[in-house]
Amino acid sequence: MSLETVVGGAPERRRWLSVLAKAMPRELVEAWEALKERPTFTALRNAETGLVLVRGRMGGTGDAFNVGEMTVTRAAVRLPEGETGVGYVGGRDKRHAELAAAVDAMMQSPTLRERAQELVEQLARQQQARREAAARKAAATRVDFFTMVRMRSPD
Amino acid sequence: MTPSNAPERYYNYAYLDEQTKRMIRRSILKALAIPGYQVPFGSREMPVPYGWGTGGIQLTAAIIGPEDVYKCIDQGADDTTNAVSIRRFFAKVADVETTEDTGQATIIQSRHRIPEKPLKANQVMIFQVPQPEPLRGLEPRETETRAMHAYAEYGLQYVSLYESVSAYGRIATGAGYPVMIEERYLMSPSPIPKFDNPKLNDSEAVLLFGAGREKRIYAVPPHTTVRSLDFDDYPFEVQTWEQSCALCGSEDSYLDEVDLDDAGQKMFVCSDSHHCAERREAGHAGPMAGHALDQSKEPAP
Amino acid sequence: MAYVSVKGGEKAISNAHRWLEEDRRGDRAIPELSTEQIREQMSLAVDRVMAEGSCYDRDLAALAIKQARGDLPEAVFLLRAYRTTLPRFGASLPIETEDMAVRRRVSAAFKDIPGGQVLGPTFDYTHRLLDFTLAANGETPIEPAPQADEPQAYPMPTIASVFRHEDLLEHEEPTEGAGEPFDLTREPMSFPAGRDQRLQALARGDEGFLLSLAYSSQRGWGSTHPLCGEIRLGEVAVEFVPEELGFPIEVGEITVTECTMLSGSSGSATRAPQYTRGYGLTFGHCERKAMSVAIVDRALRRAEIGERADSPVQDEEFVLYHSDNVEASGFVQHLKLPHYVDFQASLQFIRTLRREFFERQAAMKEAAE
Amino acid sequence: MSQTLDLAKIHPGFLDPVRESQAVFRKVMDAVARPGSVADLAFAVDGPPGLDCAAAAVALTLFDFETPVWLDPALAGGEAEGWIRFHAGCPLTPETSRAAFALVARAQDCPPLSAFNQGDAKYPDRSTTVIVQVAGLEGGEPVVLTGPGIKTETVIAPRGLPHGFWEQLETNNAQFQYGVDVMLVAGQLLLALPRSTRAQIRKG
Repeated sequence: MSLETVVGGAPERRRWLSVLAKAMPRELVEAWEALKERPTFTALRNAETGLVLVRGRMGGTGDAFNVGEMTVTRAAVRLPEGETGVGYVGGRDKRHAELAAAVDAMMQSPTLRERAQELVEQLARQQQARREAAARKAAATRVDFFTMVRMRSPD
Repeated sequence: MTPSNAPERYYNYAYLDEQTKRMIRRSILKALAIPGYQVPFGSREMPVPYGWGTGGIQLTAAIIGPEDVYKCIDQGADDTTNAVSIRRFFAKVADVETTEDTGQATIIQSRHRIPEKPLKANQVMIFQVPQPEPLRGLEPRETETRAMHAYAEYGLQYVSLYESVSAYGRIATGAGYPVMIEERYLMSPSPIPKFDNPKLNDSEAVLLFGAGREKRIYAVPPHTTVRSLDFDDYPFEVQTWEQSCALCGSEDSYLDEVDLDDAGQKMFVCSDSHHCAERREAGHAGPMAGHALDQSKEPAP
Repeated sequence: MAYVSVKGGEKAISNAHRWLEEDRRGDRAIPELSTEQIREQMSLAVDRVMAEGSCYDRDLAALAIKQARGDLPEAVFLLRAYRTTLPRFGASLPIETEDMAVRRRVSAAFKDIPGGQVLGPTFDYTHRLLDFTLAANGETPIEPAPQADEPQAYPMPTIASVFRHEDLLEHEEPTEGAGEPFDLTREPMSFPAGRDQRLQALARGDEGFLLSLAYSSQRGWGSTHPLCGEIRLGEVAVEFVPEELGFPIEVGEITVTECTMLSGSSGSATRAPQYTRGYGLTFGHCERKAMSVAIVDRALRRAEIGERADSPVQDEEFVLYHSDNVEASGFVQHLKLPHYVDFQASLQFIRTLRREFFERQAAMKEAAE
Repeated sequence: MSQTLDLAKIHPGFLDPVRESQAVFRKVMDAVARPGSVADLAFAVDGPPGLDCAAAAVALTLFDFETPVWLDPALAGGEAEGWIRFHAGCPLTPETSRAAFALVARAQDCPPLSAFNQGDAKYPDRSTTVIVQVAGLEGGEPVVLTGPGIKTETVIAPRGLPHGFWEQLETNNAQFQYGVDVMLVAGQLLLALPRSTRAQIRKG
């Protein structure tokens, strides 16, 4: 099953919602406040903190089992033009969820999309940089026994 | 919009969320329909430790309403520390009136005792149960004991009582003495002294039992036959004392022994603190009663 | 002498709480510890509290540790009691540990495996010498960790994928149409337990208890002869399908530790000899715990693999009923509560037996004279 | 999954779900603890067409996503079904043997009690609770109840039960610990007949 069939043609929205969720709350607030014109928004559903039950797979690849829960905060907002957005973010930061929802709504607005897109890309770059720094540190702790190039089948 | 990141002080009425209450309520109804049978339930973590009354607290939270009057006792007394702590909890989370007066209460939560004053039809008695399985001391495996209940195979329990008679000339159990409900389910009455067992039989009140850590709820409806196990030649008998209560003079209540020094001086006083206070107010006095009774009275409401 | 009863409980409790609060703060001349400091500098304590508290939230775990004065089982309890009050939005899709952004991955099975032996931030080869520079006041100078020119490539092959072409190691695939996994937070234990129920119980189980069980297994009490196939630590995304969207989104990243233990199995008439495995997965960086879980998981699979069961670690009722430290701690400590009603019942009995004993002795003495 | 609900047409549920469900539960608990005694749930909610007030109150108090509910086909697809799905969020099941609760709109059409889940030997609590709407709780043939929860005996006389219902209830009681638990409702009134109750038609 391809991702397309799962998400019903929403891979883009799926990506930006993920970027917004994985941003540090502070980064999102700073990026939001740096926007030249910030739209006003009203709550469709007030930010609310709850739990998502996190599942793993037996043996890493098998059937699901429940590992534990994580705190998640969600919000839904509406822009004056009527676009609605949702935010689901790990943790209990309500501002994070509201701003994620606001940016989601902007991304659906023809007039606001460009501005929101820049914000999302900035957050994505910050996340990528963090991830890469960790990957470089990990590589620096790799014990190298052999120097040959390993051949792996392409699948 | 509501302020973001406002500190959250809000807990649902009676602490538990509504879904949890529904789950517990369904379990209570099944427990009443199958008297003495232990209904497994999805016990939740409570803000007091397991073993400290979480089963009783969950039962109370599932049934209590603002019109209830709540009494909580431990060892028969209203002023024992854990009873004070649980009573405060419900005063705070369920906005209920609390009382020490057994006759005034609509819900009585208890650890280890049943009040001396007979219960009434408008009362619900809730027992905190540490170990709901009467057979657990004889068989540690849940898979085994559940099968014994399923097929009413209680021979093991009788063998154990018989062994006690052989060894001591009597049945050795003084508290948590097993009972048979309607001649079908063997049940632990919770660790009440066997002195209280007769109060379970043909009770006017609904009796609910909750074991939070062991995740079991069971019940005895009013007017249900509750028989303490025994043998024809070794009949069930309750504790008696040669002494009377040192404070109120009662000769028929369960007594606590209080050591007064390390030379063997002791006095016996009622375990049921409200029963004792009520008797003293009515003018009864035991051999060691002082006269500053005002201090022991509840402040006027 | 005369006695009256007074009500001392209420006041004593309030005063005890106030003293506790004062003791938690300690010497006021020393600056107060912030929860951020705990979150950042006591991060393995935070991880343990999240794993056993069964609730991933670094800030809440740090707060719990502060409030509990560093008593980790007490902090676990605080976190569990808090989670009872939150609504549940739903369950995530299973996290895919194959896609983990690995910070550490080692295998004891091969000298080198695809992706390499990546040590990550480990205590393993530190010499356990107290570092007195840490005791100095103020900031200790820290050199930033070196970064390689090339970042570690992800996803990193797993021990399972390395074995896959030879079928030497049992491979687990999702079952078509598998039902919802067992959820201990909604249902009481049920026996015989499925592996889903066991793995959930072990993930939230007490590290010390599981460590000792695993150790007992290594020493021969239900030996599983384990070999550490792989340990990996890193970040995975958690995906969740909100009802209103109908498609999965990532709600965040969490740190997890995963361990695969290998045990040989000689097979049967119908089953080729193959390595079987035990699996451990925990929140946070909890390596000792993940390894213990993997060993205990393997021991508990004895029925399915057809092994004898004669040791505690192989007895699922014994293991699962006693692994939760919130339950265990509450029940052991409830012995502090007054028990004088039951004690009075037992005292009466012992006194009677003693009286009868001395009467018998006296009678025997009389008869002898 | 069932079709999308038209929210505009849904009757309201409890105004104050926390307080009302607690008050209803206490009445129902007492009714189950004292079989044959009549609980008056008039303070609760007006159900949608087809559902008696007391049946609606019990549904809101006890049904949720953990309880598969068997709904009388007479209520299927109608307002009552939409109302229950929306307010209780319970899954509906067409199989009587899988239901945690069954809601029978008209007693005359009640499936045999033995068709519902009877529980099993080790878990007799996993049986169906059958809620039956009857014409009235008085005026029918007198039936004598005895058993746990009843001091000596209680006489009830519900109207509109199908022929042979009391024989079915006797069989249900005789197989204790197995069995279904029954609630009879009429308008705002409810009485319970748990499996522990022995019911016999008064002779003469």
